[in-house]
Amino acid sequence: MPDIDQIRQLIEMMVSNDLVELSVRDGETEVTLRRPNPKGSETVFHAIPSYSGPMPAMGPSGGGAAGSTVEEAATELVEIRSPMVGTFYSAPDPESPPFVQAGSHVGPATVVCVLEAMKVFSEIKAETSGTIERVLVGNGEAVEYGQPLFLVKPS
Amino acid sequence: MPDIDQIRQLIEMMVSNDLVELSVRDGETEVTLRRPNPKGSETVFHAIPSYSGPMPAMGPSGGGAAGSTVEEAATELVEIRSPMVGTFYSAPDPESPPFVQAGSHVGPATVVCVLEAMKVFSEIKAETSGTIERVLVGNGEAVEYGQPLFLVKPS
Amino acid sequence: MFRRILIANRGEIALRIIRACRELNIEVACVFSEDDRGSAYLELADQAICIGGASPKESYLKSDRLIAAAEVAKADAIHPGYGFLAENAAFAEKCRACNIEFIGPNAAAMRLLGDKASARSVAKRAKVAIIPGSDGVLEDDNEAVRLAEKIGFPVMIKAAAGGGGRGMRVAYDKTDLLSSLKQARQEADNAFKDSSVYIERYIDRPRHVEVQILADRHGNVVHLYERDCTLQRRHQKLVEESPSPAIDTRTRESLCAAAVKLAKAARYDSAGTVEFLVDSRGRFYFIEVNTRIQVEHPVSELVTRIDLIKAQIRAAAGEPLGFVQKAVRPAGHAIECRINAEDPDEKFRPCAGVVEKFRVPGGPGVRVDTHGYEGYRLSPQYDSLLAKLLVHQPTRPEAIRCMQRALREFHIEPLRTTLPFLRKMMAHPDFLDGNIDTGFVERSF
Amino acid sequence: MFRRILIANRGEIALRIIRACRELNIEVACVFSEDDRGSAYLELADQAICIGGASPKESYLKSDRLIAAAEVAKADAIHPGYGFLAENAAFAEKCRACNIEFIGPNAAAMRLLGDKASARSVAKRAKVAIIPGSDGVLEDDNEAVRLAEKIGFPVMIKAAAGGGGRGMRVAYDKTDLLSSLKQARQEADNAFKDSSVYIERYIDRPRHVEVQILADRHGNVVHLYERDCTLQRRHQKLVEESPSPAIDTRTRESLCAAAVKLAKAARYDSAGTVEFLVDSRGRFYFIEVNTRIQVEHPVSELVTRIDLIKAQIRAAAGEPLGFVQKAVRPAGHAIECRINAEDPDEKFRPCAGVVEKFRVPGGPGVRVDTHGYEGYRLSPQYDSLLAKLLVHQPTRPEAIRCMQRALREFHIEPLRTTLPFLRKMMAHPDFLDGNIDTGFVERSF
Repeated sequence: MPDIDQIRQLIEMMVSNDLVELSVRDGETEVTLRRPNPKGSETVFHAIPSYSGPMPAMGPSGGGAAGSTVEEAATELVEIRSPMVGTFYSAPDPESPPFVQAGSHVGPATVVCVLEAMKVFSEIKAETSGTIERVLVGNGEAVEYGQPLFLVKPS
Repeated sequence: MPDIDQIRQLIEMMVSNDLVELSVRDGETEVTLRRPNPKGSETVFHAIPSYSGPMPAMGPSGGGAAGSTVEEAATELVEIRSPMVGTFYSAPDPESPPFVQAGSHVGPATVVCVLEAMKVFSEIKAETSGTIERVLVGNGEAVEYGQPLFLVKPS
Repeated sequence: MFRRILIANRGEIALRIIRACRELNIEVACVFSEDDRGSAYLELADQAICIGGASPKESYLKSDRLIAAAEVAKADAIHPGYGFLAENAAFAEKCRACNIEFIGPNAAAMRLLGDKASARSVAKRAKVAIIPGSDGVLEDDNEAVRLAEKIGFPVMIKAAAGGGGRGMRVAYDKTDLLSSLKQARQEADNAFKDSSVYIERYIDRPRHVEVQILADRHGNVVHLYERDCTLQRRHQKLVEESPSPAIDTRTRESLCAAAVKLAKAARYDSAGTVEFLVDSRGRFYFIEVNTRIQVEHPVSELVTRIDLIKAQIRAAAGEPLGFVQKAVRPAGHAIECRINAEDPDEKFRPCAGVVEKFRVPGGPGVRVDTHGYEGYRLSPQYDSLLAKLLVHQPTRPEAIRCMQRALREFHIEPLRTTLPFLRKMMAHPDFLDGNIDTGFVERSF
Repeated sequence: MFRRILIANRGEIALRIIRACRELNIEVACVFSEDDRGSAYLELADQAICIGGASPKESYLKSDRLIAAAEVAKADAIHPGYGFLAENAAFAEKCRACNIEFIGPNAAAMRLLGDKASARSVAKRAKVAIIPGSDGVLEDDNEAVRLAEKIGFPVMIKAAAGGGGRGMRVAYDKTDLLSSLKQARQEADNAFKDSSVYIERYIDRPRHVEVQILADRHGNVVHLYERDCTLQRRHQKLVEESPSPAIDTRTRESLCAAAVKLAKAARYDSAGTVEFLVDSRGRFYFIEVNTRIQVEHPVSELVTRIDLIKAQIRAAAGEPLGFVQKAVRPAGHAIECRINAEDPDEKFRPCAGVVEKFRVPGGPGVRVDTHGYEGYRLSPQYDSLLAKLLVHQPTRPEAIRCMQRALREFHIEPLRTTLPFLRKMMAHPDFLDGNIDTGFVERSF
């Protein structure tokens, strides 16, 4: 194993000189470094979700809004996404406990939150069965269309 | 593990000469470097001759001006290039026969043409030995710096 | 003045409004659809909010979602741009009902002028010449025939709610008229969910000349002179210029005065455009009003040095214009070319895809308004306008030469665009002579 | 008028001249070095001619090859741009001896004004205020010391053939003076092959204000008002604007009048710039004349709506100016920012390499002059100017806001540029107040 410091130097040179591949071999010792080809990697449109259906209630598709969470989610978890633009409320009213929280079991008809837009409150249903893995939005936060609200581990 | 400094030097050469790949092997030691193909790969600058000496009389290097001819030439033929901007004359005067033509044998001191600029006529020597394979410029044509004038098959 | 504006639009006009807000020091939020996610202009807004799927029906036309977006963005005004909901009076009222100012005229003026039949009666009252025809919507075919015979064939059939040439037909005789009426109603119904049509005298070889109006909430109305938009293809404008090469000073003055009269009669209180047809003898007829900012507004900005978007925002915020008609002094000649992702060799079929090479012209006298860049993905969901190339020079010949060299510098690949067509246009003797009419493109290409 | 012009320069100024020629309907040939082969601007010329290797000595400075190129291109004039041979009187004469017009002033005026010492005597004759100092080159150190004590320390040492701050030194006392003289002569010798220097009174916290001159071969001379270039770093201009925020109307008028007087005294007959230092009390002193077009010329084009390159070409072709001073009516406020490929965090060290991301601003009031594009390879051989970003707005505050939003839109990667520095500048209270001097950048950053 070559000295870590040398490798660090190699990486620095690689990045500062914008190389995509660097490989060094010396007898038994071999180091190979690779970076993504910068071409087009800055153009953001790769982040556009693959689907473009009318309204994605849920689904493991990689949604732009959720970033890495989604990638991770894509493996096994399922998202519940916002079907609208509005304000997220985790409970029916300030006094009541939240509809669901991490660990809650949900069925397709389970109400998981309400979204308020133009003074109208809409109940959002899970539309899937499983256990809430994570709540992705805080109470009272604004959410946009297609934004993941919950991660659910399907049962 | 080869000396980091050597690698740094390699990278510098690579970047300053705008190479996309560089790999060096020396017995046990081996270094491979790769850079992204520049976006503007359509931009012609790849055609810049690698040398940038004051005046390229000849040389098998792929010269921008000559295009495909050069690629072909690069394999075995040698170019005689214009060291200046001016007008190409294949003969000393309208009455005389051309200095050389396809098939002529030339030595380093053989005059192959004259170039006129600002009323001054300069004799151009072959500066290589071999047989003229092709004359690339017509009598009286304007030539630019570095433009291939003749292809020579070395003897 | 507004603290934060929500832009309920996309593409180049969204970018244009972002620029105006930045310069006015107003915060700006911009909505976007799934298909516009990642567009570079969104990075220039203080906030970008996804409001729905790619199809306009699912996003830019969804009024509730736009207002909800304005609420979560805490915006105190919405700029509709052009197209989509820009001329929808109901949307304007809905915004204002939610205490969000709609940056455009009052709803009454929008309704009055948005419907062509009622717009005609306003013009009549204001003593502005109109094209002889049915006053308002046609009851039935018999009325249409009687009227057509009175006006004299050929007659033009138009959709009352129409625009962009949809639902338009020319009828040369009675039988022609009856079949055309049917088609026109059909088209109008598909396009506007409103099949009502009207007819008017068909003006042969007219020029399309429109007057830019700027008005405030205090009753001040000025005009920013005219734009000549005669170079059209199927009623789609391709090139606009100011001043018009085809009208003399006297015509110009009465044309602009007529537009102001009409705007005042309708109590208009924002930026808008009054469109006229000008016949070969210089007589002009009012045709319609656009109660919004237009694609070609920069032409007037260049000759008057007035920023129309800023002025429109100030007016909506209740500020008085702050200048009088005499202060509007046009200078030089401006031309706009619309660079659309359309294939001129295939009936201007729209093209979509990723822009790989995008080199815009620059230098003196050149203005470019575009949301495009290398790597931009042009969606087939929206209109094909990719860039507006404008030039401003002391005289028309200089402006044309400047446009020629700028068009030569503009490179877009691999998408097909109208660039080659526009290069031909700028070298066409009839255009150089200013000797064209609205039918020129169909006849010549 | 000329039939065909050869451009003996590169980069943005070559592109600027190509654009002017296109608009004047003059054919244009452009030379290039091996390092500039394939640059996009060359595609816009009618002919491109390789004249030598990457190093300027091997190409853009090789007068014989430039003239030979003009001959093979059958050009009847050479435009030298700025830098390289633009102020070389011998080159101008050589061109004209070959019946190729040099687009610039007559050689006598170039020599007279090109040498600072003789330029000072012209100014003196023309009764234009100069900075007290040695009349012409210093014979020896003793003379320098005597003079310095007469003028009063601190004194400024300058190279007679100098420019861009090379060979410039400030001396605060006698010993300081003697060592500085040595260094200055050394630098001057290296930079200009001419070690002669002179000294003058050092003006504390001055502003750099220059007047744009336009003259023809018929004795007509007008000024296009001033440019304030006070925002410099080590005598390298970073930002230029017009009008100057620091001088009043009376100062402006006498400043411009002085510049015209001086130009007439030197029988100047082309475009040129007369540079002044303005002290805190509004007194101005002539410093030097640039007998060429300048990088920042577009600032004056925006406020006067006069195309300087076209005018310069017309004058060289022997055409009279065609307008008088009263016809030059400046309007609005213009600012230019120079976007250089330099790292502001590393003492503005020049950066070279391939431009991968290049997004230029646009929209109202914005002008961009650049030879850059995505894929452009910036050579370390030449200066680091990559783009000139200009704005034109009715007032200075509006111009600054417009510049701020335009700088925000400008994206260049991966090369380091002066963009972040310029963004800071445009938000700096002292710049906003117009309250800076030529030492501002060194003191504040």
